[in-house]
Amino acid sequence: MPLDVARIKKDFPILARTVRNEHPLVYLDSAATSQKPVAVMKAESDFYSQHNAAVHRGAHLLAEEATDAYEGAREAVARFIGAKSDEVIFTKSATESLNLLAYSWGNAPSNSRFHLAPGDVIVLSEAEHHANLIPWQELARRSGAILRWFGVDDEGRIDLSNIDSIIDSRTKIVAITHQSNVTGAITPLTSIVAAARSHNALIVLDACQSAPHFAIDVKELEVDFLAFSGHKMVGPTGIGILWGREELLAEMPPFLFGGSMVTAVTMEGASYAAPPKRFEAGVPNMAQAVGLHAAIDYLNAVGMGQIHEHEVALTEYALSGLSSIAGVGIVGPTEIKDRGGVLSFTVEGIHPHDVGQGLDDLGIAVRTGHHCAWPLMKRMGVVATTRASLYLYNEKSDVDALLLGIEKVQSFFGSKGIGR
Amino acid sequence: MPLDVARIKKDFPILARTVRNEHPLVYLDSAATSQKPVAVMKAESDFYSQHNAAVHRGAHLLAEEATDAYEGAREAVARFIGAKSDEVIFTKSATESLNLLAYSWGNAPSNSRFHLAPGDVIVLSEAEHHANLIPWQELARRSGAILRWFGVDDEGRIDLSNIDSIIDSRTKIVAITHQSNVTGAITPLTSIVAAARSHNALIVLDACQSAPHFAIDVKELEVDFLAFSGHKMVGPTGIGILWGREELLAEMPPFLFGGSMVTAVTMEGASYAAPPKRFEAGVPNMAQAVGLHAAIDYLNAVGMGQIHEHEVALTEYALSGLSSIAGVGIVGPTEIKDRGGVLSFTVEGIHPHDVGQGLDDLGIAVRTGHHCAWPLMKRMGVVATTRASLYLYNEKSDVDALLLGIEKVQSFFGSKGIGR
Amino acid sequence: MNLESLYQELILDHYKNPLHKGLVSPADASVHHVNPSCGDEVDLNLTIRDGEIQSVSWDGVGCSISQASTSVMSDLVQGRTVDEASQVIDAFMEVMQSKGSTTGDESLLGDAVAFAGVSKYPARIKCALLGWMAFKDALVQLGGYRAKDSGEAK
Amino acid sequence: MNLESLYQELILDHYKNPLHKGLVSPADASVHHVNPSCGDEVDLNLTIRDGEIQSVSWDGVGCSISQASTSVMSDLVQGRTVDEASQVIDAFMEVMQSKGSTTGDESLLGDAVAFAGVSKYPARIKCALLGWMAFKDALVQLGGYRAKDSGEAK
Ligand SMILES: Cc1ncc(COP(=O)(O)O)c(C=O)c1O
Ligand SMILES: Cc1ncc(COP(=O)(O)O)c(C=O)c1O
Repeated sequence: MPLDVARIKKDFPILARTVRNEHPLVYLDSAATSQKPVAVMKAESDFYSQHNAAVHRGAHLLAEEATDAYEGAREAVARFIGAKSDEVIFTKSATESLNLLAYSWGNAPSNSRFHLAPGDVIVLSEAEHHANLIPWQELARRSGAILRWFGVDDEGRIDLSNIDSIIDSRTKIVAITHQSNVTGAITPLTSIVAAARSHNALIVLDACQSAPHFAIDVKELEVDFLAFSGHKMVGPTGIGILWGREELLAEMPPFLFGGSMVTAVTMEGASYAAPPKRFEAGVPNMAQAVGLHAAIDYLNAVGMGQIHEHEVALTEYALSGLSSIAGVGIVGPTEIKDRGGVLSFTVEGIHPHDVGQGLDDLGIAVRTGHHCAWPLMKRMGVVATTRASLYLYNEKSDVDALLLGIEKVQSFFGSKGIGR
Repeated sequence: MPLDVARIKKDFPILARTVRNEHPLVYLDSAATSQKPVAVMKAESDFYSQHNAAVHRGAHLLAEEATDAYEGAREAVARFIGAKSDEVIFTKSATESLNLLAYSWGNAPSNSRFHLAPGDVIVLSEAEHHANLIPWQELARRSGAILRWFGVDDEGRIDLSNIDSIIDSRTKIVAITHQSNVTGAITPLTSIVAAARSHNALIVLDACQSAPHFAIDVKELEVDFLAFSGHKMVGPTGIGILWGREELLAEMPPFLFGGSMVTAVTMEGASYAAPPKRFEAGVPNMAQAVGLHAAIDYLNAVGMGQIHEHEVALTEYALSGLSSIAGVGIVGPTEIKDRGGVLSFTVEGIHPHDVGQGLDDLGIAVRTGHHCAWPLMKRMGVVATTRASLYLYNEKSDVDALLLGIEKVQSFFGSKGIGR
Repeated sequence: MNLESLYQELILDHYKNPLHKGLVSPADASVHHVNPSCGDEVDLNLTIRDGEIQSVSWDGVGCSISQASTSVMSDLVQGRTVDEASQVIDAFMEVMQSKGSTTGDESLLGDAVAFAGVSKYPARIKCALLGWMAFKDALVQLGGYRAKDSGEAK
Repeated sequence: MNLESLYQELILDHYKNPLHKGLVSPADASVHHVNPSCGDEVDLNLTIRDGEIQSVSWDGVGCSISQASTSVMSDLVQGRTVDEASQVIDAFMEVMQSKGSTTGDESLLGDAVAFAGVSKYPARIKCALLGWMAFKDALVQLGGYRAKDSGEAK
């Protein structure tokens, strides 16, 4: 059954607004951040209007209710990814989730399995977002570990041909994206997981661009850690998720230090609580957790399977449309197999900034630039791209607007002797 | 002119609700987290309904509007504390703000003024919240620095008698609370600042319990860094502030690594943007910044001076009321001079948990426990206290309810032969 | 006031006159537990002979609920077999997690059923469990605790 | 389409036929600037003789705005005194920060007034400034730039 996108759109007030020159908004920038349904805004303001109090801290009714709401959100996230509740840590963003790992492991004493010694290897890929790249560069710098990375092919797909020399006995960590935020390419996890497992390396998956778009089960993925952001999955800003295997979290040193993550404190030192509390210092982002719960309920009500199918169909449509415009080059896989609805492209002779400006003028919101994946851009031989990204609230008419928009941009600049 | 508290209360929907046994809510737990006016909730949902997009990233209209809203919030915070806009960094909480400093300085190379060498001294006080204690313990552990701390007297006031042996030429950092979240005591900053300045030490002020309650000007305070949380000042959860002097931030290494905080990135390394961006990796907590802006507008409209006067009067009233109940002991200064509206107390023979439970049963929300200030509790000779804390929306009737409630708790337990 | 149902006479009696308070030494196992949310503490000594709890004694500071609960627990398990004691722990934990939906089996829990009302107050459950968790920990240390289900202590 | 006012003929002409593009060496100062939000880059060489800009040349990749703006700038400052060039930079910066409220002084800015429309698009201001910031940086390196006010470059 196809999604009733017209109905879904009604849940997202911003999609009813007009932008430049009274054009209706065509929002194609969900890979940067998604829009929010009324249910999410309402969940947050209901929390503030009815239950707001510091969780885990007070002995009064509001504190109990706030704690229930906050822990209920944790359970919802756990169910969403097939995990146990105590394995879910709330952070402010996927960026914090990934930094949490890098700092925690940097804090690990030498007898810990998380400790990195000089010469230990951290494996990444050339397709990483800066958030899953720079924290590891810095951990390597601090610990003396070495970075290695998978290259990508001309379509942006991770190249596994030299996997045996990349993941070897010195490899301690493999941190990799599930789906590229530039090319939409989905990572071939099975062989990477198998190789990492066989060398006992920890596997960190950046699920920012996958968890919002198709059903994920951490047990099936067989990874050790998973990071993603609420704001890319119709949830609020200011909340991220870190999932980790129970037995690993249990051994991990804390990252942020402060209230609610301790068992005892003196002026000289402190001892730390069990996960997830150990990793959630201070009064947490309670309203955002509650909003994320509402977002997950919303996605589940629509159905993650349905959303995925819808996006696959729309992406196919967009791929074929883009391919048929002369002068447009897709940066990423041109076939739907193992790719999501992130569509980067170039327009011959017209710089992405100028393309984006022209589309914006028509009410079409896309992103231009390097998409926080500078090494990947270099590898793909471009300085920047224009990127359109799809979500459950997009429909064929949005893609049509994009295609027509590109042609209009081409003819505008073409009439000035630029492009073709 | 006294505050029109009845009108203010109307702005906070939660204050109209009833709790256990249909009792109207008497909220006396604002030191843990404050309640939120409708204006704050509306600002967040307006942002999501009209302007939501990833800031600093897109070339489209929504991205521009979102950036304006986010940077507008930064300017509002800067004005609120008498700072420059680029000196204001958004974090998720005061806890993160303080950890940011400790980690950034831990990342500083040996030629940096932020670098700590073994034997360097970090000065704290016995009155610190865990959030301004444990990050420094951990920095000391990592760097070989030594912790020293001011003691407190029997009223919980910081004892400056040995200041010359505490802050000396080896002192690199003085991190201290502006107002205790347990005793309400306000720190005598002038001599501490003078001593720290004379030894060229960095001064970090934990303003969690001061910035929400009276006007602050960083230039007058003459400190170097200031940390506080949005959720304690009628703002949203999930946002904290770190202010730092421009010339110091300019030299500080980053903390969280990821998108939007770089100038260039290769697989091997990255170079970092100027502050504040350098310290705000990833898609930020945009809606929370916007909500904080609305909170600041709200506080300014009421007037920080008015709020302070109101709280002073109410605190005096509460102090005299508490003192007049036999068996009640105030943990903290009993006079209004240099203290805020945080009132910790004990009830003879009745454990704070049982006091809190009894008050909760009457609809009175207080906090019980160690208030994340374990060393201070030990120093004050108590395992836990009951804490009532006041804010702009509290009035005499709330204090009266508390006083009557304590007497009811005493008579309930007294009738069972417990307490007096 | 509606506190009567929470603070039953039996609880307050144990609070005023706690049983087995005062540490008996030497013991096979000594544990120290803290309630991190309030700082309440309990020390507990345990001695087992021939699979039977020979002595549980304790000391500590805390609220009426934690003190009374530790008192009731220490009296309840005295003289029982390790297996019975494990069962009692599991049964009490279940009541505590029930959010007020069960009062527990009085034949197994004895006076401890008086704490059923606590399960409606999430912030107090840790108080009621403080001594019990210390006892369980001591049992585990002596290899005595048998979890009801999978065999894994949780 | 409403792009005409942003992409004026003059801008697109400079884009198609940029002036002073191609680095002239040797130079007194060489700088490399990047627009971190898109990765666009510019290299710029500057030579000063007797307080006058003797040669500004540049190379780089970027959008029409950044390329044209760099072209216009390099032609505009050629042959001017260092003080005049500083004034031109300040005037252009002011226009860019004006959010469309001023078109700037044509007698000072010449062709650069064509970029006034850019100031309405915050995301593009950095594009328009890329070459200018590189030039200013080179001037500062040679001790030449004089800020209008306090004497401090900002
Ligand atoms: C004095 C003081 N410092 C730091 C904090 C930590 O603030 P947050 O939990 O919002 O990070 C608090 C509040 O919990 C506090 O009262
Ligand atoms: C693949 C990928 N990883 C990490 C991130 C960082 O997420 P956030 O900015 O929400 O922390 C993003 C999005 O910006 C992303 O697309």
